[in-house]
Amino acid sequence: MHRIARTLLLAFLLVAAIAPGLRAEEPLRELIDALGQAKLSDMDEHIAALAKTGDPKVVPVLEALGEGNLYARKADGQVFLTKESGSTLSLTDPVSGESVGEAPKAALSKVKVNNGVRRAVRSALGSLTLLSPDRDARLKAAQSVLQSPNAEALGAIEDALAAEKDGEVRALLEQARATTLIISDRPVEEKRQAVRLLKENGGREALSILSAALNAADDSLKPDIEAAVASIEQSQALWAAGQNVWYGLSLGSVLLLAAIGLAITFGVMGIINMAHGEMVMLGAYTTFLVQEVIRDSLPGLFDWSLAIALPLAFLVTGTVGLAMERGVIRFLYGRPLETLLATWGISLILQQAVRTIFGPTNREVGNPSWMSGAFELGGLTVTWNRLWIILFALAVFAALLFLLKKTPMGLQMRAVTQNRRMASSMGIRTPWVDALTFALGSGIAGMAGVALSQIDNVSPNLGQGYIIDSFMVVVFGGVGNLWGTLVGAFSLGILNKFLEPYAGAVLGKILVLVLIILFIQKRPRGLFALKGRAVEA
Amino acid sequence: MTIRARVTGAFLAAVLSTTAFNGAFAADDTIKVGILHSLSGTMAISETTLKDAMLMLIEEQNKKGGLLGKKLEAVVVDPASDWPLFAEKARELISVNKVSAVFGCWTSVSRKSVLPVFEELNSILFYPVQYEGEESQRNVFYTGAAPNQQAIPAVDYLMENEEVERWVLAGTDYVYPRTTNKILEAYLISKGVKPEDIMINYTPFGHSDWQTIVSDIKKFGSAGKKTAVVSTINGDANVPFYKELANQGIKAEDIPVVAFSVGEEELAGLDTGPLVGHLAAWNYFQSVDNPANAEFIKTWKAYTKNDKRVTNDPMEAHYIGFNMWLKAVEKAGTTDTDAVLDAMVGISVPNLSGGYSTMMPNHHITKPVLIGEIQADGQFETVWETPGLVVGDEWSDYLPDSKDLISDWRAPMSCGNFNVSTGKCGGKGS
Amino acid sequence: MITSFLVKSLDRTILIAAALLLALAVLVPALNLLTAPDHPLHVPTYLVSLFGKYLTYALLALALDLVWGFCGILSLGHAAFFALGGYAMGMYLMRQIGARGSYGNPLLPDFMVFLNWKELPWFWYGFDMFWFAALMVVVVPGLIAFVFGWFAFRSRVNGVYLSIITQAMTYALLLAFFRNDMGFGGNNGLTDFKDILGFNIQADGTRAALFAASALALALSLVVTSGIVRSKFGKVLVALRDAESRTRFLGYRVEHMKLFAFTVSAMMAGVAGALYVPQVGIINPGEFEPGNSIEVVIWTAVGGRGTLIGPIIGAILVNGGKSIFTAAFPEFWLFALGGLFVLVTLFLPKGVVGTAQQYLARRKAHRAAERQDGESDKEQGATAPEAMAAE
Amino acid sequence: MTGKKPKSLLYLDGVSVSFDGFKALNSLSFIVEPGELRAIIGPNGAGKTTMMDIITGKTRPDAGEVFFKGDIDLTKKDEAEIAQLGIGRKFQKPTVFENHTVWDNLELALNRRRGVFATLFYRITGEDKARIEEILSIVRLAARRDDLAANLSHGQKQWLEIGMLLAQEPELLLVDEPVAGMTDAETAETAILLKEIARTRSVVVVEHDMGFIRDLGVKVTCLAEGSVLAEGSIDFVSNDPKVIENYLGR
Repeated sequence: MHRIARTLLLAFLLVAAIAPGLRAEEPLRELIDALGQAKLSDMDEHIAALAKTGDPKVVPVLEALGEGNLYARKADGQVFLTKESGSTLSLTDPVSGESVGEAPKAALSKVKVNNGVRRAVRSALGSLTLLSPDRDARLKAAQSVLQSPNAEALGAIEDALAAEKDGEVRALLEQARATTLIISDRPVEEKRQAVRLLKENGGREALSILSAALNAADDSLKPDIEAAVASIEQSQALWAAGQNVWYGLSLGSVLLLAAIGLAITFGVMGIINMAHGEMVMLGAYTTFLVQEVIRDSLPGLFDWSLAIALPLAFLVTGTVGLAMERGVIRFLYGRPLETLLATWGISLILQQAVRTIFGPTNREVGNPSWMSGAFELGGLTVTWNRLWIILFALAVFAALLFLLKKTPMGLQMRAVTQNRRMASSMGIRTPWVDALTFALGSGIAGMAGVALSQIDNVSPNLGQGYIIDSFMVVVFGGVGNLWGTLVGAFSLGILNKFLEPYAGAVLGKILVLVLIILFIQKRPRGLFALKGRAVEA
Repeated sequence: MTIRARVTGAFLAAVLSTTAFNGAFAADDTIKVGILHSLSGTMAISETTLKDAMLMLIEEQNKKGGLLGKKLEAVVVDPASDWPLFAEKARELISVNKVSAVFGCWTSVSRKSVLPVFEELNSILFYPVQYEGEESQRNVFYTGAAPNQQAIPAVDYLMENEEVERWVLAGTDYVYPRTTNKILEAYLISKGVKPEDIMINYTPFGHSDWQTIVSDIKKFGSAGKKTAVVSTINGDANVPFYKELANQGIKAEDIPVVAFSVGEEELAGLDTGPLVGHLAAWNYFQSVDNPANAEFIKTWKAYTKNDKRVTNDPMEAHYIGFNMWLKAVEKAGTTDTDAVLDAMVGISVPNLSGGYSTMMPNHHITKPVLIGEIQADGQFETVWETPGLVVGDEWSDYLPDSKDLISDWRAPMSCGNFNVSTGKCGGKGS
Repeated sequence: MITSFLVKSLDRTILIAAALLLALAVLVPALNLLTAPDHPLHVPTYLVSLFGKYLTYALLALALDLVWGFCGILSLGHAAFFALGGYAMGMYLMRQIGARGSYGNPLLPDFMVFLNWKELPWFWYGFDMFWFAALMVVVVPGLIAFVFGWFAFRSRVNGVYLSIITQAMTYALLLAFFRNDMGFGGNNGLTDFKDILGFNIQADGTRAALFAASALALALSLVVTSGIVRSKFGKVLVALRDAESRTRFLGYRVEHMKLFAFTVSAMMAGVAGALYVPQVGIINPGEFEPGNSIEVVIWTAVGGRGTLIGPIIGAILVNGGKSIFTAAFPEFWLFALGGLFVLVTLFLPKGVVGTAQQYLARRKAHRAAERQDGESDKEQGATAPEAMAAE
Repeated sequence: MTGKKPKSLLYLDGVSVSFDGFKALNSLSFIVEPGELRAIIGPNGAGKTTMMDIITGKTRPDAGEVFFKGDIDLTKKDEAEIAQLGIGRKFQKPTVFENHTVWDNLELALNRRRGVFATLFYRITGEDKARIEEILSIVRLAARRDDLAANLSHGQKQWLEIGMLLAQEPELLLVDEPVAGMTDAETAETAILLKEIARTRSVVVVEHDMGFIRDLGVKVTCLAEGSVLAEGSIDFVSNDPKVIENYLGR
């Protein structure tokens, strides 16, 4: 019965969509204009009414509503789709779809939206576009009906499923159907199948749906749902361990990035470089500047902003490092503890300079699209920015290792740090090698800043947050050993993430520090210490 | 040895001469106003704006002819986010620079640090930031929100409009979140929320790795009940927190986050696109549409010569506090502390959200409470507003030990923590 | 034995410095309390507190100098001992508030009441008695330093490794004290003190007395440190600073020597912290900030490490500068401070006092050389403590 | 345990140690009798210094026994304990306390109680003064007693260090290249000094200078690749074909 009625309705809607002329325009305009007058609490009904018309013109209206681009003219209450251009809005008539000129913002009032409205829009749009000819639109629609299940949409989903050919969309629709079915008034047997499907697919959303359905479920269905919940929870727990490793790797990669420049300036050159954090900060600010320029003049290049910022950050911080070395540090070789004082002073100056130039507040650094969002890998949620940062950290490490071990420049650097006098008597220009090594360390810190700007504040205090952790990593790994820094960073990261769920973030961190202190008792020269008498002589 | 004596001598001379130098300005032709906000260190990020706002307000007032026929003069010092230094600088402002009132502090600890100084030297502090309450001091006027002016209405909103049943109370581990969460927990339980539907989580200052916590929130939110996060996460940690939320795909429509420490200024450092719909509860938003606010924003942008500068709630609090002080001084006819303290209670001035704020006898003010949703342009859109003004409640009714306390600084009670059940004023011995 | 120790410690410079401090201890309070506010010689209470604070900083710097300047242990965690002493004193002051807190609870401090603590944690017992608190002021930092040092020195953790783990120690303590669950008031710390030994903590008389106590403590510590440094033990410290292995092969238990110096130094820092807290009126975890410990190192370096007067001068100079600059150039003072550190390391590597001593010594040597018809080619400059810095 | 152990002052048997895979000592056995003066030669990397490190407790052996005075197991003790037992050591590079005067250097080395409190309340006695004066004259530094050690010449530093070892009154003295960088005259005098010292105690000298070893005229042990290559009089050892191939011949 139901099915026939719905098919009829659908057919009618399709016809309506193909032949707009058949429907009177005026009721639609009335419905749309009503949005302008509605209270937030009544919006649901208005949206439902709009959706019920099935008119394809409703789609852009609802989209604009969800994005906050729907405005009502104060004078007559007419509602328009708008696009912002400076202090005016360009208006589009929602019914005719034609542009009707511009109007100052003050003459219009925005149709208010809140989360509830957005949810209603999402669900309405979902069922409206399930049959759209555009595959991407259908995919999005399937996602949104899955995310906000609504028992009334079940019929539409099933119809769409019957017509759908695309595999990915189908899979989503199957899930959406199961999800919706559970909260609908279908027979228990069908629900049981849906539960089974959800159980097989697993995942957090399924868990959420199933636990929500548990209370209202039929008694005969309850054991099925409980079993499904238990099974999903079990597999989630397993995945959680993997997720922890992932988080640990990700934290480790941040530590590695923060520490790797220091592994050169402190580890290799022996300068207790307290201004290291500020180099990271300068790198982040370079990213901010690059993005600022791109936003103003070349918005199309935004996705490339990080790629542009990387070499620039390297250059900027490398130059600052070079200036630091030539201006101050070269007078302090052989007095490492005094480098601590001087670089501390420099770090104060750099912080205050940035504060004076850019202001004390956080600056906005956006994520390019390829660094936003996450994907699912089995039961793991992998966020793109973390993945890229891990890869980037490893790439920087590999490049640095190559530079130090395989190039003449690296050979000279190692020669100078191991035996300055010998190196200089062999014709190596030690002062320049020193300066370049320091610039290299600083430049790498700047590149780390580009990456860290993606996950942290870009503020004058940015560097202060990383300096202590960086020293811990380098010392834990063993001063002067790049591999030690790598292993140190990742093991501290993973350790931290495994302690965190049990001890909490604060206690976890304290425990890690205590473990580092104890570890240094056991191995006074870190993880990868050089042994033998040469070291202690 | 001689070197030491010489250096010490020179130094003493330097200190004395600067103090004398500052003192020389303490002539009678200006009224001095102290500004005690950190311009360096971790809190500079929030407090520098307030210093600029105060300088602007003072400049504007001077354009209008000053106060009591005298020009106002701002005295700015930098307590450098160093709490004991706050006390030292407060003492310097009051006893060396002889300021008539001080506008300053952000963190609770900085306020706690200067309290004894204001008490001892009998001066006036205007404190502009939302805080945990549980305090009412004779020399301090609290122009920011008390928990009942921010947290409780926000929770009410979520319960009524979003039908939230499960709550994550996430905060930075310090006094404001601890107290607010204690109050909220008691409040939620009184509203019938089960303890297992409340998750409380604390993180250290400047926490930057939110992966585990965000995934815990996701997990907590997948129990089939509508879940919301009430965030008392402090300034700096918010950016990575929101970035992680956005990246792990937590949308406001699914798990909304309502924050009490995230304003326009904090959003300016974020790409707000993915955050649209998350909420904040304040007493003022820049987006509030009325002429007074439009004027204020215009003046602010002109003063900072930056069209992108935003205004925020603590700035409005300073705006209210400053105007209240002006009015009280005019009423008293003097800047004398005791006279101004007496004149302050009952003073009413327009606020920027379209109404009036009044100084209550407990030294807290009346304010409207606004709930706003984050928009893509970094502003908030008000989605809900209390029907009337809310009086700041210094001693929470939801904490067992403070529900019997009230504060009234008018004679004859003149007490900041009067216990109505014992009939005694605390802090005066038993 | 004790007398020989004292006699040795009192060389002329130390004697004069100690005497000067004692004079200050009497004179400043007298000028503050006995002269009218408009008297030209009147010292305002503001300055009394300020200088009282500097003196406690000076004591902290002196404590650091004992381990860094004379023993070569660069502690980047000395502010932790200072803060621990401060907390011990703060706990006493909190207990003195008694029922005068906002909630009128006779036992629990306010912050515990509103966070719903039901009873006083065990470690708060005893702090209502001054003698116990005073004991804890030295025992707690001393004990932590002893345990920490016992492990670190026994395992021969040296140089930067040692510096970094002291930093880890203060950082861990910082995080721990930030936790409200620890029962030390979290971020707000301990504040709102009322009285000390029955005297109102805000009264001018009490402030003057605290100033005098700080000056006395500093004078006493100066004499004691001088005694330590000039004893054979002190010579061993310098010896192990310059050539640790050699000292071991002479049969000295280097780890014991270091441990003793480290513990004594931590106790001095604790005393400094205890005197600091009542004068500034607050103690909170911010004092554990690793940056604070680095600042102490900087005061010592600016004044002159390895000299006894240097750290005192350095602490007063830097903090005085900070006080003046933060008021005079609130937006730019960090440039001045940062610049100062860079310039001092570049141009006064031995600090103010060290450079002056070097100058005097060179002049003396020069005169001596003239008398002895310029016989030897001395390199006065090459003997500085930085030889050990290369470790 | 062999019967020889109780009589000998120092007894090493089968001592091995390796650093990161490199075998610095390879089952080394070595005995020093009371009152003996012994010279050790060997190419670089033969394990001479490592052997000294093991005797003085700086390095722990991976395997093998080290006994002092018959039954004191040195592998269980650290440097300070071993020094207090009466083993003194002179480094390859002269190591004196540069920021102390010559007098203070000797005072510090003096064989007195070395605890924290003993040193803290130490007061110099007439006896101690006399002993320091005596050593000062032995090492010919009496005129420079108040100068900083840093200002001494290289040879004087070597002598000061020997003086410090004398002050330490050890039963066994390990001396690593005592004449490196000395003039010929100084070298000859040092040989005389060492022989004098060896009259009251055992001395082990590591040297490259064959002339100096000839001057000493004592039993010689030649090490190579971590074990003993040959032992005997200087003439015997220097004619050993293995020694020539490994060391002298190159």
